[in-house]
Amino acid sequence: MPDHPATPEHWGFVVAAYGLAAIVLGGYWRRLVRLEREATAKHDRRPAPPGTATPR
Amino acid sequence: MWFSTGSRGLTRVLGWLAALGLLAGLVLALGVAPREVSQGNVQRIMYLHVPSILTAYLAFAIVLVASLGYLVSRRQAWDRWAGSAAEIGTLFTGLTLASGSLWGKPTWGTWWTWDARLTATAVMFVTYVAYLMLRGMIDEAERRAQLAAVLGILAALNIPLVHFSVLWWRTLHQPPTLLRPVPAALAGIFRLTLGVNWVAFTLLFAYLLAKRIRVGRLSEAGLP
Amino acid sequence: MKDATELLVHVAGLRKAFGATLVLDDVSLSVRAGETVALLGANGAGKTTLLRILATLARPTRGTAVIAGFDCVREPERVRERVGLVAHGTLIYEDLTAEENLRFWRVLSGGRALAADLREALAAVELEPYAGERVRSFSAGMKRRLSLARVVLARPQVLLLDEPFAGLDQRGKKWLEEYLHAFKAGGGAIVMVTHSFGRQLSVADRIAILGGGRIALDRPRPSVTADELARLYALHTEDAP
Amino acid sequence: MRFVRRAWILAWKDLTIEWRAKETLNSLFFFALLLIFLFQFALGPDRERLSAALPGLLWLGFILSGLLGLGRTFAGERDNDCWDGLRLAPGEKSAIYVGKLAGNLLLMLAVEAIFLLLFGVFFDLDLVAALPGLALVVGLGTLGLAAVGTLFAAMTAHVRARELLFPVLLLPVEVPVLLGTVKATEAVLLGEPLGSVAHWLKLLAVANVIYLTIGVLTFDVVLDG
Repeated sequence: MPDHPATPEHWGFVVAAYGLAAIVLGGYWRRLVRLEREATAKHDRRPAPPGTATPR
Repeated sequence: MWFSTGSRGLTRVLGWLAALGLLAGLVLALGVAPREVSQGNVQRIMYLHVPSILTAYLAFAIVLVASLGYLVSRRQAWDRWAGSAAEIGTLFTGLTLASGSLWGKPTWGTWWTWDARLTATAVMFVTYVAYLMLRGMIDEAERRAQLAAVLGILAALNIPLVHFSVLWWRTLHQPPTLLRPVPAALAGIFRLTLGVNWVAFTLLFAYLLAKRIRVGRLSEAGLP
Repeated sequence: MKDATELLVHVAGLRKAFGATLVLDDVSLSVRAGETVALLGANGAGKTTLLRILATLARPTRGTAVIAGFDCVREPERVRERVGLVAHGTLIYEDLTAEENLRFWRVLSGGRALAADLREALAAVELEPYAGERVRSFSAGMKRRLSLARVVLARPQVLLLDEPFAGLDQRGKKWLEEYLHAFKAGGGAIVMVTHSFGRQLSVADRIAILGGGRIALDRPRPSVTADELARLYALHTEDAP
Repeated sequence: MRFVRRAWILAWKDLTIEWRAKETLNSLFFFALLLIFLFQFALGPDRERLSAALPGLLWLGFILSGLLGLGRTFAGERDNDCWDGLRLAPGEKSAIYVGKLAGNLLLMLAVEAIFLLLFGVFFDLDLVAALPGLALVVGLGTLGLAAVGTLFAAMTAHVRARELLFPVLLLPVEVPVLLGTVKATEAVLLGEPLGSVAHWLKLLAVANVIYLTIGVLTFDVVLDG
């Protein structure tokens, strides 16, 4: 570290904050990707009900 | 809604843009931006904390508009926007609280301070968690959409009330802390870093929203 | 006598889906003033759902339901002023007296609760002696009759009946038959959901069978003998979901 | 006119049934008494320490008893299977909201009056001096609670875990009302002029306008279930 800092470096807290954000957002993204794959698969396999209506 | 009518290509582009933005923001926040004089390194958490809350406000504004849209048109697409935006908005509000707490520990010595802005964010968080619980507890799509729309409007209009009541509740005892969005005397580099991160977060929000809406539409697509 | 040709109930291309299950697929039905349609169908064929849509309690996924010229989805309040629904729920508060129940529903429906009218309605269903007693002490048959009195008081143009004779005591059944005939003579339209092929059908001008999500059969009652009806019923209801 | 008559008949029905059965009224009075003991046991008998928290305790009692009372707004309709009846009765559905709201207000104010009496006795408060100011604050606060509480009671009337969902929905939304009423009550009990908390009273008034407007405008959608 350059000169003796007046305030402690606290890099731990900074990394923790960004790390947590990465984990949370990354986890949510992975969940969305998984859900999307499942929904697409279920959607393609599902025979369209007779005369599927356009959403009202 | 052009946005959610399956333009997968656009969503993927959005995803890459968000990723690039986040990377640039991270490099700026942790590397390029100098250590802030008075607060020290921990001030770097600001580049995460402020964009999170701004994105959350954007999300809840969308919930308000989409809820009004649903009540007027009764089209399910509006409800999907409201539900998806609320879910992601709550996520970003949670991140705001977490980063605020991680910022508070070295600065205040405590994980949580009843600082006006943090308190207002916490109230908003529990309000929208309750919104998500309401959505989770109602199975019939139309009924869920109706009730969620009413709560989506009430919760949004309540935000200013919460803001002022918490502000007065705290200010009489203690002036609001330095966690103001953009500290007045911010040099260019600080402002740039904050700006880039804000744009990156907004892009990320848009990307996640598009994906979440698509999931919602696909899982309901089987229904006439 | 209302103009006999006026269409009081008009249902066209009605669809109703709960989640992925399609309860009503393409239902069309018309009932004129003074006409009564008995609606038969297996359990789950969607009879009650159709009545709830006509009574503005449920919203169709597609198609239109019109009562006395008013669309059930767009102008529910106008429809509610003209429709009397008698369904499984008796819509009665047990801690109120018989008369108080009638007064409550009458005023809540925007009417004036004149004591004379209330007593008259109670007398019609032979409940006048019990006017001041709390409904909690009533028998099931008496509660059903009070529920009918509530509808009589509102003087609807269209009656939507879901198994109206079920749960009625002898006195009630006799009275209901007379009231339905008088209601028809007065130009009212009736849609009556029922399971029985017996005497209750005598009030019906037409018989319709709901099967496979649509009206599978709609014939004038006199043209259908009892056993023929039984055969047609079996034919059209074995594929009910 | 008709709107008022319809709202009135609904309030009359609820209050008549409540007066005869008295189940909610009695249990809430008893609940208020229990809360007083609870505060004593939880926070210790030392009156000095409690006096600072009195406004907070008072409103905590109001909110907890309010939650119980408001949660049962549509219990009568549920038990008697009359929910559809409310929908079938032709006319402005907001009249039903106003009728139910009026019934709830009267019920809550009755319980709060008793609560104040008990508080006066147990915490040796001079309520008479503070009465006019207190009445205004309690009125504004209770209206704020009941306006949203009545709407959320209708929303959760048919939800499975409504006893859990109702408080979870109501409490976060009522934070501004809670903060406002506690601060205003604090000033009133200290004998300060109402002017010193004018901003809080304005906030409560604005909140009530917002809640009532949303309640009236959206009740037919909420009842539509």
